Amino acid sequence: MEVGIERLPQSLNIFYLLAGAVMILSMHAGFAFLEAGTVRKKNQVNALVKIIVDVSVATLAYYLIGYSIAHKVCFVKPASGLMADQGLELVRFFFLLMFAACISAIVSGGVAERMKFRPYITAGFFLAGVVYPIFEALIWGERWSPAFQGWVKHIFGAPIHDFAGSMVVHGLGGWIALPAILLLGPRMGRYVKGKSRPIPISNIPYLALGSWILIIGWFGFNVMSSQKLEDISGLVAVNSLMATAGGIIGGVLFGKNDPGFIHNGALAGLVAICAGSDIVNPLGAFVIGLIAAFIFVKAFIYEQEVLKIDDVLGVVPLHGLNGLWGGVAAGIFGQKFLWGLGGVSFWAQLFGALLTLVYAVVAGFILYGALKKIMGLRLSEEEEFEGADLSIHRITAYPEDRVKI
Amino acid sequence: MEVGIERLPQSLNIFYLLAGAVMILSMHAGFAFLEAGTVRKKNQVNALVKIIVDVSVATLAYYLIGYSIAHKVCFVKPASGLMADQGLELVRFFFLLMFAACISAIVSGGVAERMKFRPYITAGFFLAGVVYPIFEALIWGERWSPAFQGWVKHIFGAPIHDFAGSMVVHGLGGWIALPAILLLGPRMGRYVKGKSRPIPISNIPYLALGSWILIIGWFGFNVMSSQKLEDISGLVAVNSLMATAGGIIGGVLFGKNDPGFIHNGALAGLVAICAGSDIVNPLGAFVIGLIAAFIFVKAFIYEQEVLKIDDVLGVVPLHGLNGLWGGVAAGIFGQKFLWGLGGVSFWAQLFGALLTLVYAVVAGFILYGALKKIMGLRLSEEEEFEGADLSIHRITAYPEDRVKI
Amino acid sequence: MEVGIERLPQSLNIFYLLAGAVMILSMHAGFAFLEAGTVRKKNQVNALVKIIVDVSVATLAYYLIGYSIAHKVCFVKPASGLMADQGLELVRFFFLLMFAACISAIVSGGVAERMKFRPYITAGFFLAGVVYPIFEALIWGERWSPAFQGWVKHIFGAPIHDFAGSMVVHGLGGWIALPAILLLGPRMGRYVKGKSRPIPISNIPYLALGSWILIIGWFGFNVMSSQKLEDISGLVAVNSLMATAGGIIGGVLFGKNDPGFIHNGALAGLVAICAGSDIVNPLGAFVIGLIAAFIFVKAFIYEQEVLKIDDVLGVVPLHGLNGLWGGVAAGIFGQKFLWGLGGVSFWAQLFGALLTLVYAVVAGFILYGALKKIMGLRLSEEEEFEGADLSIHRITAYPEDRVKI
Amino acid sequence: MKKIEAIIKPFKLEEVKDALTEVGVHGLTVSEVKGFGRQKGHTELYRGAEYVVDFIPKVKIEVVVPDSLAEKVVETIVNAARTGRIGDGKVFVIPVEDAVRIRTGERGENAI
Amino acid sequence: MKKIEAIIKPFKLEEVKDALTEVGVHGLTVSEVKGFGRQKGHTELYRGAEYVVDFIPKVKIEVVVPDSLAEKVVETIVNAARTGRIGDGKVFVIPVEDAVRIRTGERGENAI
Amino acid sequence: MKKIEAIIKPFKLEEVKDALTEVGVHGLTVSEVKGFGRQKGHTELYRGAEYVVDFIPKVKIEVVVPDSLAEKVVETIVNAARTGRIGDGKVFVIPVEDAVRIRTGERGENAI
Ligand SMILES: Nc1ncnc2c1ncn2[C@@H]1O[C@H](COP(=O)(O)OP(=O)(O)O)[C@@H](O)[C@H]1O
Ligand SMILES: Nc1ncnc2c1ncn2[C@@H]1O[C@H](COP(=O)(O)OP(=O)(O)O)[C@@H](O)[C@H]1O
Ligand SMILES: Nc1ncnc2c1ncn2[C@@H]1O[C@H](COP(=O)(O)OP(=O)(O)O)[C@@H](O)[C@H]1O
Repeated sequence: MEVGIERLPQSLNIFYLLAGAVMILSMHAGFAFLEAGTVRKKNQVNALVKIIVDVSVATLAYYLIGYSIAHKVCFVKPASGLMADQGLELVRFFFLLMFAACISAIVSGGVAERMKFRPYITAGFFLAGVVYPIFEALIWGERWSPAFQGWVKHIFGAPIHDFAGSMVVHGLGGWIALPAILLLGPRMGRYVKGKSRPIPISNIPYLALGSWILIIGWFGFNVMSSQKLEDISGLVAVNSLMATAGGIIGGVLFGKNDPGFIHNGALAGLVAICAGSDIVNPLGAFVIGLIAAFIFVKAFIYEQEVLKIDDVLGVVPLHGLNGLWGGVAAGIFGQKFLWGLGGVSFWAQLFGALLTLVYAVVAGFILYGALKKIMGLRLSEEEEFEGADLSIHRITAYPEDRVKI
Repeated sequence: MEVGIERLPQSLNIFYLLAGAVMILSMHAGFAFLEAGTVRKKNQVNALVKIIVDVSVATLAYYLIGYSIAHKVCFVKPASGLMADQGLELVRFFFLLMFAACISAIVSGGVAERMKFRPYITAGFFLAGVVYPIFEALIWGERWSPAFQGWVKHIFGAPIHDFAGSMVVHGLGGWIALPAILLLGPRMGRYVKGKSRPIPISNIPYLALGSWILIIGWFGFNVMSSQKLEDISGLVAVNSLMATAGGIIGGVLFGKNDPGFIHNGALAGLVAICAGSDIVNPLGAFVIGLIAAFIFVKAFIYEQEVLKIDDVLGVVPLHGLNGLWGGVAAGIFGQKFLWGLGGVSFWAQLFGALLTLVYAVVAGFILYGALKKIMGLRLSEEEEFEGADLSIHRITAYPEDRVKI
Repeated sequence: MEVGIERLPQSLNIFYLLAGAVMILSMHAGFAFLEAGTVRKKNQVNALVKIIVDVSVATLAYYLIGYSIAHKVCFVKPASGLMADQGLELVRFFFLLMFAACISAIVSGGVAERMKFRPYITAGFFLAGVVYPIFEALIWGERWSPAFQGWVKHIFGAPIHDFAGSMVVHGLGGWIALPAILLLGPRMGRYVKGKSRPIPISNIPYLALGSWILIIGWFGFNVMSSQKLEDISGLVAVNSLMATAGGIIGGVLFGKNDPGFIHNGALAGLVAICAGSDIVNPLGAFVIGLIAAFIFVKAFIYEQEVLKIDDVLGVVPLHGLNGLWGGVAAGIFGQKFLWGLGGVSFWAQLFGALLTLVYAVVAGFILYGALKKIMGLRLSEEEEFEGADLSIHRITAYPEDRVKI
Repeated sequence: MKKIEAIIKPFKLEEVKDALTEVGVHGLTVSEVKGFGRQKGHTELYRGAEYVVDFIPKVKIEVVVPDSLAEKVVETIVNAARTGRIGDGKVFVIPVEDAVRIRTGERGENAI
Repeated sequence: MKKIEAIIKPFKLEEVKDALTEVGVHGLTVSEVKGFGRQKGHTELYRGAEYVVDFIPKVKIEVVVPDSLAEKVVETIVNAARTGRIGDGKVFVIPVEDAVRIRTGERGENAI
Repeated sequence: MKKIEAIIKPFKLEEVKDALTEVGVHGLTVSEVKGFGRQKGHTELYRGAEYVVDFIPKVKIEVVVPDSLAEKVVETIVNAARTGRIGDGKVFVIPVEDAVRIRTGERGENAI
């Protein structure tokens, strides 16, 4: 144990970061069930498969390309060269990959029930391999971040503060989804002669399960974002909890007891707290979550009913809008006079939010636009009518029920 | 890392306690699915929503009121004032809150399928904000516990020993549920002209999922109850496991392969082992679990069929009776001559159990009695018939199935 | 905290090992749901019950018998005698037990839908109490392993390398299942007049849930197999991830988007990476997973359609074949020239794989053969037709649906 | 013979079945159906969107009886199923030309 | 009176119901059925094994109408349910001897 | 034309369908129903409480055929569905006045 104790801090950091990584990995099961519950039965299998395949493809893409873009480390070499610090860098890769993999999982919820499998997965490869890492490199990574954030600090007095990715992960994912959704168009029958005809979801227990898995895993997402055990902060944990509570209570109040708004309200709160969870007051976190739920409820209805955008899970308001709100909220509730820890600039945050918005929408249009040209994005009418399960996976979610009589 | 290593013990305690807190948070998903599976389809959404909203409301109540009652610490101040020891106290709050939030989740299972949402949630606020903290302050907390436990020790030779809350959490919750259940009365059609007409449950896989989530999370509940990493005990972990095994095998034997008794038997064993998990022998833990399953099976049938109390999930026998059994069992199997670690008094335990019973029943009657007067507890006949999902949340668990044809 | 810091390394090892143990415990929920989803509705309850009772019976058997066979430690003594190092040995028991309990859970998937409950559970007792511990003692344990592995090393230049149990756990379990499956025979209606008539599975979302739970828990299975925190390896974690990704992508490619092959492909990859996860290159791990999925897809179809063996979940190809493949793969991809860390012998691995195969098949035939003689293995035709749920547990998975009309 | 088809409220099934057994009916067949009629459906609300549920769950009972029993059976059903509120349902009488008991091959009134 | 039974494609239900309402039908009963006919089923594939799904989901509409309305109702259904593709379904006309409204006990055409 | 309605044991459906196809039936409609009759239900037990399940799952087959084929079809069903054990079910023959193929508007025997 003599030797052991010396490398204990390093072993511990691996353990710590790995706990976070596995927790975020589990969030992907959450994404899968959230979507499976929110689509119709005939698209449940597709929802589940998209997410699990996504994670795998993102793993490859980020290992081979993305991580070296953002963090200037290449892993294509003998194992002996990867074992420095007991493989700490590899675990860091695992942890950060889990963020990268969220981008496509977020998009998935927006484009559900009508998108082809191949272009969807191809997009996932580029999202985790290129699109996300470039933005990561700018805000968090080792490549451009020092210079860029230095410049931001010079202009606004503080760098863009995004502790756990309200903007870098959720904002980015949510706004990349928008062009994909627009390029696809609404599901058949969603808007008939300009009138909205809501399509009922299949399974609220699945949705609730997905939401719970996401909530639990999110504590890895936020807490372990300190990346070093010695920097762990109880404030981050409790702020995450308070924002969840705010989001849920907001879902009850603004969503009138609606189970969809309540379970997604928790996620809205969590999206919004990521950026400032290390600096705001727990009471501030509660308010951030409450407002996030308000934003989600109102913007979701506006998006669906007024703008007539068929964003099935509401990922643009949930991740997109609330990601930006989270970034800006850190610049408000992080201030000392609102009982935050300070050291953050409202204008830098606003700048970060706008930057995220612009980068995401442009990147999304280019990526999905190109894929639309090259492979087409959308299932044929008949395939969509049959359901993605049958037309892509040749089986439905409950085979026994189909075959029996 | 120089600085880091010095605060490592403190960082570690945060990590440790937080792992426990998050595991117990996940147990609430377990409560939700256990209930969703045990009620009829028309009340599944309500089961899920009650639990998740509960946790949120308890978070607020315990943050603002409860924690300062039990632990004499007020959190309403700037974030800088919360960051001592990297926010350790906040994480302790998170951990202990998760116990507080269990009370209402336990009650939920008893009053399922017929209670109004508003009084249910209001009760949850007072349970986590006042009722539980007062009792916690007496047995565990910083306010009255030193004096009170000193007095108990003076009388009985040892203080009331309740390592992880057989009495303080489960006993309290289970017995608070009883008055609520009695004040509500049985579900429509449960007892017709004095005859018992069992109402079939909806979904055993959900119930099993809930049970598994609870089992897994319970290791955080028990192990991290040491609250300090350096006090972690392998015995606590293995005793929890042995009691689970005893409860499950008891469910098989006494419950005749019934999946409900088996999956709840695990929980019965876990409820009963909380109090003495740090002092009994693993073989003793197994027996404690076995007896707990026996108690649950027999008392559940007696309660439902003879006493005609419509306790839907059987929370009075499961948490109430077995909580007390756990307290007493620690006083038996904790003794050295039964291979325990000793240092525990049978009479102190019995006293603790009775105290729990009396406090819980009285508090429950006052709280739910007052709410009944003020807002009424029960859904109207028509609402109950329609189901809580439709009448409270205006949607059912499987919307697509309803709307299709 | 003075005292605390001295025993910190020991406390930490308990925490670490316990995290692993609980993660593997959760895998049993994964086994339960994987099976519940893959059988017909009328056997879902039985699937769930088998696994949870299994774990309990294995706990008893391994505590009383198995652990002392493999590790020469007897736990039947006063608690004070178990508290050395804060109960570290107990936690080690918990961790290793979780491997032992997998054996019967693996068999369960093969014999589903037609086996009697009593002999199934009895077998589980002997598997965890005797059959597995003997093999464990040979490869990993304290009893014969030093001498035996010394001999292997003498012959082949390196001992049998099985870091986390590709062979010792999965290979063993998978091949023990084969005789059980053969002794039972196929389900009624599975092969009619020599023609294969596939029986549709009930629930892909349950299957997916089971798969996800297994994937997440597997990181405890592999990473914590270092058993000491100071030996934690980032490589193990990332290799597990890469093999999962390989298995999933293999499921997509070789299984043609089939959700069953994709979700089981992940598991195939994980089975295969256990043995060499500490020594192969992440790219090697990806290829190992890819090949594992290929093996699973092809062998599953061959087993079912050509050999006409009714292995319901495909546990022989999944755990049996891929367990052996994992052992051998460690001997290939672990070599330095394939960017592995070296120190492993191909021939020792091949020998280990064959040894596993022979031991498992012989032990399985003896155990299930004896039980067939003594108690009979198979439900009566009528019981099988009614379903195991009704005939063994007297209830179906969705009681409300049955009773309603 | 006549086939009596009744569309009733689901929670009345038990009562109707018991009443029919009492007047000597030995067999019947039921199925889940959805009805549309004077009884209004309701709306469900999810995430701000309304779903109109027009079709109300009903139970259909089919019972084939000898001509002599038909009127009695109709009355029995009507009495047992009545709540007096809209949506109680209908009973229809349809001619049946023949009946066979599959097990024995018996024909006509003996078969039912 | 006649009972008109129509087997139609499920996604046509809404249209048929609306059309019937327009021609003065105030009540009808629907149920989920599976059909076998000229329209071919499809195969599903799971883990390399094929399942043939012969029976195709259809919706059955039952509506009892006075003799005078029968022809009109048949035509209305046929027009509303037609897509022109195989599997559109059938309409059958069956005699009904009597009808009762359970709520009121009304008989005959008044009951429907 | 006649409508032949058969209530059979679910696991006999495949056989009956195949037998009917052989005698020239080109279309039929099936649905899940529950039956109550001489065949006793069973009890289920959950947490010490008994549920009596009276209604047994059956399958209803409806097939409309020309008068000339009716007897043949009845016999075919009876033969294919028989196990000889209680609960095998019934076949009923009901007059049909008209039939329409929705796709083409064809009427009468041509429509089926
Ligand atoms: N003409 C009809 N043909 C077939 N079924 C009908 C008809 N009219 C009503 N029904 C059935 O009877 C049910 C009850 O009818 P409704 O008009 O709601 O109330 P009431 O029976 O009190 O008049 C409907 O839901 C429907 O299933
Ligand atoms: N003789 C029949 N008796 C009862 N139902 C029938 C009959 N023929 C067809 N059907 C029903 O009508 C549906 C459509 O028939 P099908 O032959 O597929 O196409 P089409 O209606 O275009 O001729 C079938 O799925 C079945 O439910
Ligand atoms: N008079 C009837 N009217 C309608 N359906 C009937 C009638 N009698 C029996 N059935 C149906 O036939 C099924 C089998 O009848 P049952 O009396 O159990 O056995 P058997 O057919 O051998 O006489 C019942 O489950 C029910 O669905």
